[in-house]
Amino acid sequence: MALNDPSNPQGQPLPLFVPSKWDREKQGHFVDSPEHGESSTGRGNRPAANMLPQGGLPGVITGKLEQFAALGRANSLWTLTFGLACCAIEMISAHMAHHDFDRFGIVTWPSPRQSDVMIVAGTVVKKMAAPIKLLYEQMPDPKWVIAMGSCATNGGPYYRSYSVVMGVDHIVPVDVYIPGCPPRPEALMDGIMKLQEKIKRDAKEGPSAQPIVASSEEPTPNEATETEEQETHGAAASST
Amino acid sequence: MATEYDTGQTPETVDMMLNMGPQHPATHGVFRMVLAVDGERVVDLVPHIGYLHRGSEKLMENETYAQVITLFDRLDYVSNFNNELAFVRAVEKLMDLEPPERAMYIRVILCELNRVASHLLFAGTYALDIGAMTPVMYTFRERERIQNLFESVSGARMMHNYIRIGGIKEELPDDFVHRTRKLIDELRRGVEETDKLLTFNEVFLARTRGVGMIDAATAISCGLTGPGLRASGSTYDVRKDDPYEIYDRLDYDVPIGEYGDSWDRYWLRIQECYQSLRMIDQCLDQLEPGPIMPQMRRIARPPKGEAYAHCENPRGDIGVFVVSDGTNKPYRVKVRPPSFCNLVALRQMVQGSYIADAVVVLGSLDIVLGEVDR
Amino acid sequence: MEQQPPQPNDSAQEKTLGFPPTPEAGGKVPPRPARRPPHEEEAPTEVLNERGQATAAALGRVVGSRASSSGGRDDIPWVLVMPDHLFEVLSLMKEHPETKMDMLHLLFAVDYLDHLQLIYILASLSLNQKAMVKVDLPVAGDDAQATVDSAVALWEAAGWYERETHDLFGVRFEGNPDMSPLLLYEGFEGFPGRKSFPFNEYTEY
Amino acid sequence: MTELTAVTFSEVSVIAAALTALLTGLSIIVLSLVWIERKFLGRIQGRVGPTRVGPFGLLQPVADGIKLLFKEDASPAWANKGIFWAAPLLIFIPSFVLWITIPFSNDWVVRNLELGLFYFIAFSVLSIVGLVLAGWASASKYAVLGGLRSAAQLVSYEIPLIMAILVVVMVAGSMNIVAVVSNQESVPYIAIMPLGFALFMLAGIAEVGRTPFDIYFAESEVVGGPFVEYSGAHWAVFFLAEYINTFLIAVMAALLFLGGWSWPFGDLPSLAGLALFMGKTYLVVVFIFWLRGTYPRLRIDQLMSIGWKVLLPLSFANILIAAFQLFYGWPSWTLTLMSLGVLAVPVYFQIRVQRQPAMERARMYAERAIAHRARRPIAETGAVARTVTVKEPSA
Repeated sequence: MALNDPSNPQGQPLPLFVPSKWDREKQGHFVDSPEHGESSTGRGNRPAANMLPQGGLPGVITGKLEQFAALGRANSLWTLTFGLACCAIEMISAHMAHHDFDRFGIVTWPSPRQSDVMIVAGTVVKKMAAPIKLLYEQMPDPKWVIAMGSCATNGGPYYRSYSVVMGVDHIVPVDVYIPGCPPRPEALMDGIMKLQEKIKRDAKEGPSAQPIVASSEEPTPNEATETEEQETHGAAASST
Repeated sequence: MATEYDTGQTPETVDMMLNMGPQHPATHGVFRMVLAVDGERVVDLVPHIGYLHRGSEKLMENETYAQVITLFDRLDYVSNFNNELAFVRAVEKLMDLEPPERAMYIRVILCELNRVASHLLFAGTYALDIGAMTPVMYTFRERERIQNLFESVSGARMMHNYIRIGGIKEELPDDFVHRTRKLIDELRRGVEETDKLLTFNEVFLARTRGVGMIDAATAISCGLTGPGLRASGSTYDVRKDDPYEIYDRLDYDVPIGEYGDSWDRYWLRIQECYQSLRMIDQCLDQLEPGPIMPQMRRIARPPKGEAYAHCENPRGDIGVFVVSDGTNKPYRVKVRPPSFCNLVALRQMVQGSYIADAVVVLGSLDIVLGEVDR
Repeated sequence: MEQQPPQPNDSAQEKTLGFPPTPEAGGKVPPRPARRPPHEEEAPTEVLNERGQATAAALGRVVGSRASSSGGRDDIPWVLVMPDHLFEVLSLMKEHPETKMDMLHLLFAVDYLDHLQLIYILASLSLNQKAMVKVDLPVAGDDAQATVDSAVALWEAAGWYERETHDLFGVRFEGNPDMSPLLLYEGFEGFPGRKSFPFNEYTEY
Repeated sequence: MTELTAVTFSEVSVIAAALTALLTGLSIIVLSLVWIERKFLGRIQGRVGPTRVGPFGLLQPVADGIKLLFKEDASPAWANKGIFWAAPLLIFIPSFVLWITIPFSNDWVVRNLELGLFYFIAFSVLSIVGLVLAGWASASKYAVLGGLRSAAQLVSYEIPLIMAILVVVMVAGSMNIVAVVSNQESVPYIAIMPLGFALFMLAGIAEVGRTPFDIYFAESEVVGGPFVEYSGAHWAVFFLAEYINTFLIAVMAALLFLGGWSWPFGDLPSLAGLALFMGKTYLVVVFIFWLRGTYPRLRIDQLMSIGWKVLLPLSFANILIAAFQLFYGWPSWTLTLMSLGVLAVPVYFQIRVQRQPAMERARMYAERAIAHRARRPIAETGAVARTVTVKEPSA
């Protein structure tokens, strides 16, 4: 058997093979995912500033409207049916009779046009990266992303595999990370409730940059270091 | 959007390329079908997979034998115990190691319970594909009961990592036998409820009967195994033809279909639930105390060589080929995923049917994408 | 490279693994169980059971001289065949009344660094027997591609198996109608299944 | 004709006020429908339904409405902007304008037209145009498929619906809805023509696209039908129109067949009459939601065959027996008997099939499906049987 071939005992390092960079243009330009694939430090989603243009009416009038809208948005989150792998089974059983998601007003919707939250439940594979980006772009604006499970957070058990994207925040900005492999339906509910808090808090204090790691202790208070320029950039970017 | 395709017909009648994309409520995960559609009739179907190819077989070559079991849990993430059993049997064959009696009985009980849970999930999502929103709620309620038991046994609802090379991880909780007997009665009632609700429902019969028919010969040549093959009349069941663990000591019968259509595949799985519950009853009677793990090294190091073992998964015949080079990491692991092979037969079944039938046939094949793409 | 586990101390009483250290054993962790002698080079115990011998006999009669070497374990005998005899052997095993292998159970490649071994696992449901046909393809290094003629004509299942083996190992199969990538995507360079493909340096995302 | 021209300002303001009251009333009713549906479906499926938003989840529809109003109104780049924007209105306006002639009690009606039922039929057909346009304008293959499916279904179920109403007009003798209801003082028409009621309900559910017949909004096949590409306020208009149509069918069923606000044993003050009428309507609405919770979906060819091969002959028979009874002047209970007789024919066939042992029945369905496939092989249906070498659409 060629296995115990003296010329190449098992211990010797194999010739390193570095294929040419897969040219990124072919896959189109990915918003805010930097060159070498590090995580985009989860800047989180900026909900559409509000119905009324920023410069027009003074903030105080739109402020209350914004919180009123956030209340409506938080209590009727329509998720996009988008199960990738094992976490999808736990997400389905979270929607079912035992742990009922309908109590929170959460309905799964097949089409991205009518959904608000994209729960990325499962391993994000490179072949699936472009469709995920397309779905994210198709969702109308006040939208959020929940990375469910350790695969969507940073690749999970398939860490450093050749065909897995190390975390969905390389592709889309993520709001809530839910640890677990797969996280229990209760953990998913905890993540949803944290997202609802974030929606209401964003409306009160303006879009925050801190993502929330669900089922951890209190989320770190976002320090008010948002520079003015970034603030308008954030509002402009999200309201176009 | 210029679309070039060369078809053998004149340009005025051109088929529409309908893309049931990776994100589609009926494709059970990330499976993509490009249907060449003429009005509502499906002329041709080209399946695209690979949207969940995580490269598990490559990762397995860099992990010790105990760690590989966790990757096997995540292959067919609906029937976890059966996957673990497949890999562990291949390694035990390599080390020609015989697990103790009690370990084999516990493995069979857990695998059959997992088969019932997998068939319940299939029945629920199958009804959802056809449009009935309610049966999925009832079947998932039964499934929660099984998952609670699994949680008491192995600590996890889905990814158990409980079956180890040579035996099982730890002793069962002491109220296991009593709790399982109670669970079997509840499950029997649950499966009967789904059976009464759905199986002979007029609209369900009209939608699934005579849809996606395939005869035994083409099915075998396509590699279709499990309930899909038995629906077309073949009697191939690994537990009967090539018995492993203690399946030869249990008496149960294997349901066989007649027409090989989507209804037969559904009906077969419901009957298999009843047979599995019967098997668990017998196993619980024959279960007696004893060691659960043989005397062996903590880190398994099988001798150099290769071995192939296959078991009966809820979806078909899962085979695992392990090549070992004497170290504590496998040199090469190859999995024969039943869902991957069942998909090869999808094209013959769907040609000539309607779009709605394509969804029904895909549902009746009960594929799990984690296993198809590995 | 695999550190030697600590030697058990004197008392080697019988203790099965898996039980957590029980507190009433004086609070100290019980000694580790006795360990089998360190693993010496065991001869590969590839012995066929009686069913395997019957299949091996039938296989020998059917394949005859074309097999350069053979062996087997438990009930699955295998036969090593030259690449150009491959299609002939496979079709023989499919049609011959003694073997009647009507199902291609599994087709895959194993990379033994200096050559690539292609393994066909065939099963006959009517006679309830299984057999393996192995082919050694002289290909080494990263980009050279061996070519074998495809078995799609015999079994439909071979189509997808061959596309997957082509994706991961770069084995070319003539006669397969469409060899587009099955598991990987268009722009993927390199064959990930091969041992020369690194585990974790390949990042684009 | 002169009376039409001299419309004084006060009359216009009265009608305007009535219309705004109608719109707000309808919105509140739609909110209640959404709440009832989610709670009732929850109960059927063994779960609780929305409880977190307001007491017993009462504010859940309000939350949905607010969210939809503040949602971005995205439209695909390659959509046909004009039609894309107009299609939801084309569905909403007919289903809203219908409410002018629909009376809620003797004198509670915006404008009691003499040809009330004719007006109802004329406008209930218009929503098909909106659906097909929505499907075509959003330029997604699923939307086009959904649009074509809805056109096929609505057209083929419009005829039994109209014929069922025709029989009611024949028996009641007038098209004025208030007159129809007053004719049912003693005996509601469901007792006189049960066949008519069954036809009306079946065709009505198919009109609205509710579950046994919901093939154009089938989320597992056509992912949301014609309104796949709509989002935000535009989609809310579809959502509103769909629920208003469901309520419309329930109201018409209550008015034409269940006797509306008339109470057979003695006269009722108008408020109690309204309550009774609302009770009957919500009963029919709950029946429709009940069907949604329990039945799977029919395939398009089965749905068409039921529409053309079963409902149509029955509606012809319905007209015939009503004509006999009116021409010869027989008492009305004879019409009931004839109606039950005709209804017994399909019911008898169904019972005969049901009484077979279950496996026998399953085998019979398989034989029927095989025969159906043999009769219409793919080649003969106009598409030449060919293996198309499908290339990746290059977009």
